[in-house]
Amino acid sequence: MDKILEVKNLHVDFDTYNGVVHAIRGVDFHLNAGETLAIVGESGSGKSITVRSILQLLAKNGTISQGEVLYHGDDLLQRSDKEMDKLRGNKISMIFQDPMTSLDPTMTIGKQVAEPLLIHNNVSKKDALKRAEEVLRLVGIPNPKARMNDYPHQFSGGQRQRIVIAIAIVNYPEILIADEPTTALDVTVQAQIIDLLKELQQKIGTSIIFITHDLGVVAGIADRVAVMYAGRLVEYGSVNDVFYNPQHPYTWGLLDSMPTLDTSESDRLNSIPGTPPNLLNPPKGDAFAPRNAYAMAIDEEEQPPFFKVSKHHYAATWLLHPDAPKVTPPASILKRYEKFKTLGGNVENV
Amino acid sequence: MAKYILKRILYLFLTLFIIATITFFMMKMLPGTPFSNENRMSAEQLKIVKAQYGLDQSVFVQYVRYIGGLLQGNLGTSFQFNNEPVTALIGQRIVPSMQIGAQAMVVGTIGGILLGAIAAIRKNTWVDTLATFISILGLSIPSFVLAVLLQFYLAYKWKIYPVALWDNFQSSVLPTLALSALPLGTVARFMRTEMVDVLSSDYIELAKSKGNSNWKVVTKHALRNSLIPVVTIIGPMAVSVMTGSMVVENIFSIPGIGEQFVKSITTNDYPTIMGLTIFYSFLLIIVYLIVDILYGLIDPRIRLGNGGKE
Amino acid sequence: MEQIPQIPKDKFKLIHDENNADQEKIGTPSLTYMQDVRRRLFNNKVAVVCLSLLSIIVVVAVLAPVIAPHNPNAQQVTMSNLPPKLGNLNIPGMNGYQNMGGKMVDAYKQAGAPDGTFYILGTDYLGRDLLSRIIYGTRLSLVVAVLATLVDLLIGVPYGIVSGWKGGKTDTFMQRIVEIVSSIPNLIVVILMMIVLKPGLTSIVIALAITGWVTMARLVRAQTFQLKEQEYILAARTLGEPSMKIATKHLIPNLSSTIIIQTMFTIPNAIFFEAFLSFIGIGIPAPNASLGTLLSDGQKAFRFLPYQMWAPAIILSIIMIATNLLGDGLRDAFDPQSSEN
Amino acid sequence: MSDQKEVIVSVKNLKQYFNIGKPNMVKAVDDVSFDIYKGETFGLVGESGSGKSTTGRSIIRLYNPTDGHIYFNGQDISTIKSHGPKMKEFRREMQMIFQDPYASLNPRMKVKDIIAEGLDVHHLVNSEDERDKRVRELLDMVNLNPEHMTRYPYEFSGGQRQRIGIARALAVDPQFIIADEPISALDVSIQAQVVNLMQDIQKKKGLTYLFIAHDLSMVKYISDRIAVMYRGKIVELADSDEIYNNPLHAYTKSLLSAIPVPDPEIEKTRTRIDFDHKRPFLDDQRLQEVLPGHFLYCNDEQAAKIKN
Repeated sequence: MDKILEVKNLHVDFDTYNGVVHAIRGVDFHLNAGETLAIVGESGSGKSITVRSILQLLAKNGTISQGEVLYHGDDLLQRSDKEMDKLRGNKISMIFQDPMTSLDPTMTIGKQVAEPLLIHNNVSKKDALKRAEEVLRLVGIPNPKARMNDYPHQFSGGQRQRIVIAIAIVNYPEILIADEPTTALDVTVQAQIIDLLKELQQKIGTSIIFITHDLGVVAGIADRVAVMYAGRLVEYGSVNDVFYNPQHPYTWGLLDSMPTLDTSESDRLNSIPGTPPNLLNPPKGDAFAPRNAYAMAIDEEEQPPFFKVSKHHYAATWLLHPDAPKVTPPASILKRYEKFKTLGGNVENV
Repeated sequence: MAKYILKRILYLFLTLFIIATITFFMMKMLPGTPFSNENRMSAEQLKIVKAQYGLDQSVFVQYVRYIGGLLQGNLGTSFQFNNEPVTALIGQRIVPSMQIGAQAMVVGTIGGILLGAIAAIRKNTWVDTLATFISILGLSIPSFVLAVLLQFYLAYKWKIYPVALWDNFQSSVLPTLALSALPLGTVARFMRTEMVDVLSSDYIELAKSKGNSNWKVVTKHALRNSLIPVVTIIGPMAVSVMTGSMVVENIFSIPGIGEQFVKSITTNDYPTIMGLTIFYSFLLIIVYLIVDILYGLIDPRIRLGNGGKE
Repeated sequence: MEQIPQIPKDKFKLIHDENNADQEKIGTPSLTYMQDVRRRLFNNKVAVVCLSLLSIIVVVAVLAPVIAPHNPNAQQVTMSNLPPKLGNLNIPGMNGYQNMGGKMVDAYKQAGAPDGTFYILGTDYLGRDLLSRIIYGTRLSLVVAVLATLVDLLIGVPYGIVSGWKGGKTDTFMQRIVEIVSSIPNLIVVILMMIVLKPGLTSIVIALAITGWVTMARLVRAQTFQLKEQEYILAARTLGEPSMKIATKHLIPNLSSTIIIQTMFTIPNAIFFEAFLSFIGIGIPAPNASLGTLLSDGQKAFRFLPYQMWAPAIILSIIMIATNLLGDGLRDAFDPQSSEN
Repeated sequence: MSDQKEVIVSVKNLKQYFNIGKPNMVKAVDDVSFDIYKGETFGLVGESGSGKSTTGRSIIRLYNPTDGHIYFNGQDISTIKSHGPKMKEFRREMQMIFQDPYASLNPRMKVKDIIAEGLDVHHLVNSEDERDKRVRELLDMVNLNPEHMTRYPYEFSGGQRQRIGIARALAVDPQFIIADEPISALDVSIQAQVVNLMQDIQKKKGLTYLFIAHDLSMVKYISDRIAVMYRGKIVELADSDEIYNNPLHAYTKSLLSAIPVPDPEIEKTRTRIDFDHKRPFLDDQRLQEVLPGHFLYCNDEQAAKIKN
C-alpha cells in the first residue's frame, strides 16, 4: 500500500504561563492511500495537536521541536507558511469539532464553501459558487440553491457540520483530517455524519485521519487505529487488532470501562483509576504506569519501546517483553480474544 | 426591523421629553433671575423684561409654553447674545463644530481600528506594546492638555499651523488632532480586544486551514467580524468628542457650539444653556439610534433573527 | 523496533498495589485564587511600576499637610512667578534662572528672595508654592476618585446584582431606567448640577452619583446573568441557600474581578471629569487648588512660564496612565487566558 | 413487577413553558407524567433540546412548573412556596448532581466549604470540629483524600470535581438524587469511576436516582427503567432491557440504531433507522401502557394492536 503521509518522531512543546508543556513526545504513524486511520485518546492526550502539526496550524505558543511530516516523501515541516497555504484546503483539508463556532458568522455559506475553490483554482466566482452548490447538495443540504445566501446561524448543528464538511471536500482533497467531527453532535446526527463521511470517501477516494475519543465511533469508521496516551502512541494496528487483540493495558482499560449493550448491571464497570499525568513534567518511564494495574518496576524507569504483535500491530508496553510475567487481562478483554480467534486472528504473547 | 426602529424613535422622544423637563425645572430652581445682578434696571424695567420673556407667569404655564415651543423647534431665546433665538445661535455656529467633530471621529475611528488591528495581529510583540502605549496615551492625556501643547509647539513655536484662527482647513488640523486622541485610544483598545478574540476563534482556524494566506484571513474574515462590535462604541465616542470640543474650541478660539456653551455657562445664560443641552441630547440620541440600526443591519445574526432553523 | 532490549529480570516484577491513594495526591502547593492573581500581577513589571507610582502618589496626597512645604493658598505677591529651584544644586531648569529678554537671570535674586528660599516647582502668579498646590490638588483629585468609586460600589454593584438576579419584569424596568440615564449625556447632567448647585466638591460628587454608576451596573448585571445560570449557583439553590447568602457567598466573590477592573476605569474618568470642569471654570472654586484649576491657570501663562502647566499636566497624565495600565494588568491577572491564547 | 414498589416521586402532567405569551415561547416540557420507585435508578434519555434537563430542574423546583403536579413521598411539591419552611425541608430530601465539573463548584471556595454548604444551610452541625468531621467522612465516601479539604476546586481533575459535587449532594442525607448528565463531560476512563461510585453509594444509602443522560449505553447500564424523551414529551417508558430488546416507538428505534458500539463486527452490520421529524406527534396520541410496565406514546388503535 502507498504511504501518502508519514509522521516521524514528532515532538511538540507549548510555552505556557506555568512552563513548557511537552504535549507530543515522539509520535510515529503513517496513512495509507484510501484508508481511514483513527487516532483515539482522551482529552489532553495530544491527538488534536498531532494532526494540527501536519498542517502546521498550532496555536502561537506551540512549536514543533523535532520530527518529520512526510507527504509523498517530502517533509512538510521544511516548508514555509506560504508553501503550506497551497496545500491547506487543497490537498489536505480539515474538519473541526464544533460546527456552531467554526463557520464565519458574517459570511454567507455559499461564499464560505466557494472560498477554497477560489484560493486554489483559477476559476471564476460564478463557477466557484456553482460548484459550491453542487457540493452542498452532495453533503445533503436540502435545497442548496436557495440556501447559498443564508448565514450559518440559520442552520442547525448537524447541517452546519455538513457545511463544514462541504468546505473541506470542495477541492477533493487527498487527505481529510477530521478532528472530533461528531463529538458536539447528538447521537442520531452523529450517525448521519459518519455515514456521510464514509459515503464521500467512496465517492472521492480521499484518505481520512479521524480523531475521536469514542471507541464506538472508531469501530464503525476506521481501517486502522492508533491509541494515544499522554503525548505518545501506545498501540496501533488494524481495527480488528486493536478491538479484538488489544495488548496495551491502557487499551484494555478503555475498552473495559465502556458498557456495551450486553453489559448487565451486575457486571461492574472497570474504571481506570487516577488521572492522566501533567505534561509539564512528563514521567520518566511509562506515563501510564501510575494508573496501570499491571505496572512493573521497569515501567517507572524507562519508556517501553514498540513491540511487534503481528505484521501491522504494535504496542508499547513492557508486558510484551519476553522476560515479562504473563498477566491475565480483564474478563471482557478475554472475551474479545475469543472473538479474535473466531475471526481467524492469532493471539500471541498472551 | 421596522417595528424595532419605530419603537426606538418613540423612546427617543420620551427621553428627550424627560431631559427637557428635568432641565426646565432645574433652571427654575435657581435663585434669582439672570437680570437680578444688572443693577441698572429699575423695578419697572425688570417687570417689562420679565413679561417679555414670560417669566411673570406661573412655573407650570412657563413649562407648558416651553414644551410647546420645543415641539415647534423653538429652543428659546438667549438672554445675553442680542436676544437671538437659540436655534439661530446654533445655526451660526454649527458648521465649525460639526467639521472638527466629524474629522476627529473619522481620524480617531480609522486610526484606532488600524492601531488596534495591528496590535492584535502582532500580539505580544514590540509592535503590540508600542500600539498599546499609544492608545493608553490617547486615553490618558486630557484633550485640553494636548490642545495646549499642540498649539504651543506646532503653531506658536514651530509655526506649522495657525495659532488660533478659523478660516481654512489648515486651521482645523490641530483641533482635530487634539480631539481625536481620546476616540483613537478608545477604539484601538476595543478593537484589539475584539480582534484578539476573533483571531483565536474556530472559524479563523478554519479559514486558515482552507489555504488563506495570513493577510487574507485577516482582511476577509477577522477584520469584518471584529469591526461589527466596534460600531457599538461610536455612541460613547461621540459623547467624548462633544465634551472635548468645548475646551478645544475655547483654546483654539473656534466659533463653535462648544465655545458658545462654555460662554453661556460662565454668563448664566439659562435659555441658551437649556436650549443647547436639549440640542446636544438630541444629537447624541440620534447618534445612538443610528448606531443601533447600523449594528442590526451589518450583523446578519441580528438582521435575520437568532433562531436556528432545524 | 524489532530489537528487543535486554533488561534485568528483576525489573519485571509487578509493583502495583491496590491502594490508589497516591494517584489522588495533589503535588502542587495550594494557592488561593487571590494569591494566584497577586502572583500574576506582581510578575507583570508594568503593573508593578504603575502600582508603585500610584502608591507613592496616594501616600503623598494623604500626608499632604505634613509633606507640603508651604501653605498652598498662602499668597506672597513679591514671590510671584518664580521658576523652579531645587536647593542650591545648579541643575539647568531647576536653578531659579529664567530667560528674560534673551538673558538668563536669577529670578530669585531679582525678586529679592532671602537666601535659602527656594520653590522646587516654582510659584504661580500670586506667589503660591506650586509644589504644595499640586500636592493638595492631587489630594482633591483622589478624593473625587474615591467618592466616584464609592458611588460605583454602593449604587452600581447592588443595582446590577438585583437587576440581573431578579430578571424578568424587574430587570426590564430597571434596565429602562439605565437606558434613559445613559442616553442623557452625563456631561450635561454635570453642568446642570454645577449651575444649580454651587460649583464645588459636593456638586461634582452629586453629579457623578447621578450618572457614574450606570456602566458598573450594566457590567455587573451582565455578569450576574451569566453567573446565576452557573451550576454552583443552582447547587446552592437546591441546597436551600437563601438569596442574600447566595449573593454574598457566591455572586460577589465571583464578581470581584469585574468590579475591581471597572473601578480602575472609573478612577481616571472621575479625575478627568474634575479636571475638565475646573478647567472650564465651573469645578473647584478659587482659591482651592485642584489639578484642573492648576492646569487652567498654567495654560494662560504657558507661553512664557511653561513650568506652571507642565508640572500638573505630568502628574495628571501619570495618574491617568498608571490607573489605565494597572487596570489592564489586573484584567490579565484575573483572567490569564485572555492574555495567553 | 414494579406495581408492588413504593412510589417516591410522581410527576403528573408536568408542563414547563418559557417565554409564555411571546413569539419565542418554548414548550420545554409538555405534559409529562411518570413515577419513580423507591430505590431504583430511573433513566431519562433524549437528545439536546428534548427537555430532559428541564424536567429534572422542574422536579427539584429550580423552575416553577407552568402546570401539573409533582408528588414527593405523596406530598405535592409543585406548589410549595420558594422561600418557606416546607421548601427548606424539601431541599434536604432531594438533591442534584450537575453536568459540568468545572462550572458546578464555586472557584472561590475551599472544598470543605463547598461540601459543607448544605450542612450550614440546614444547621446540621453544631461546631467547627463536627463540621470538619462530617466533611472528612463525606470525602472518604467519595474516595477522595480528606487532606484535600482545604484545597480549591481548580486543583482537582474533572473526575475528582464530580466526586466533590456528589459529596456536596450527600451532605444533607437526601433520599432522592437527580443526576443531570453527571458523566457526559468526563473522559471515558473517568466515567466509570463516577458511575461505580454512584452505584456503591446507592447500595449503601438506599438512594433513588433520576439519571439524565444522552449516552444510551451508559443509561442502559445504570438504570432499572428508562424513559425516552423527544421534544418535550415522553415517547416511551419501560424496563431498561425491554426498551433495548423491544423498542416500540419509531424515535426510540432510531435512537437505538444510532448508538455506536466498540465492536467492529457489530458496527459492520448495524443499520441506522431514520426518524421522520416532520410530524412526530398526532392529536389522538397519548402515553399509555401497551404492555405490562411498557408505556408508549401512541393512539388507542396502535395500543390495542400491540396489546394483542
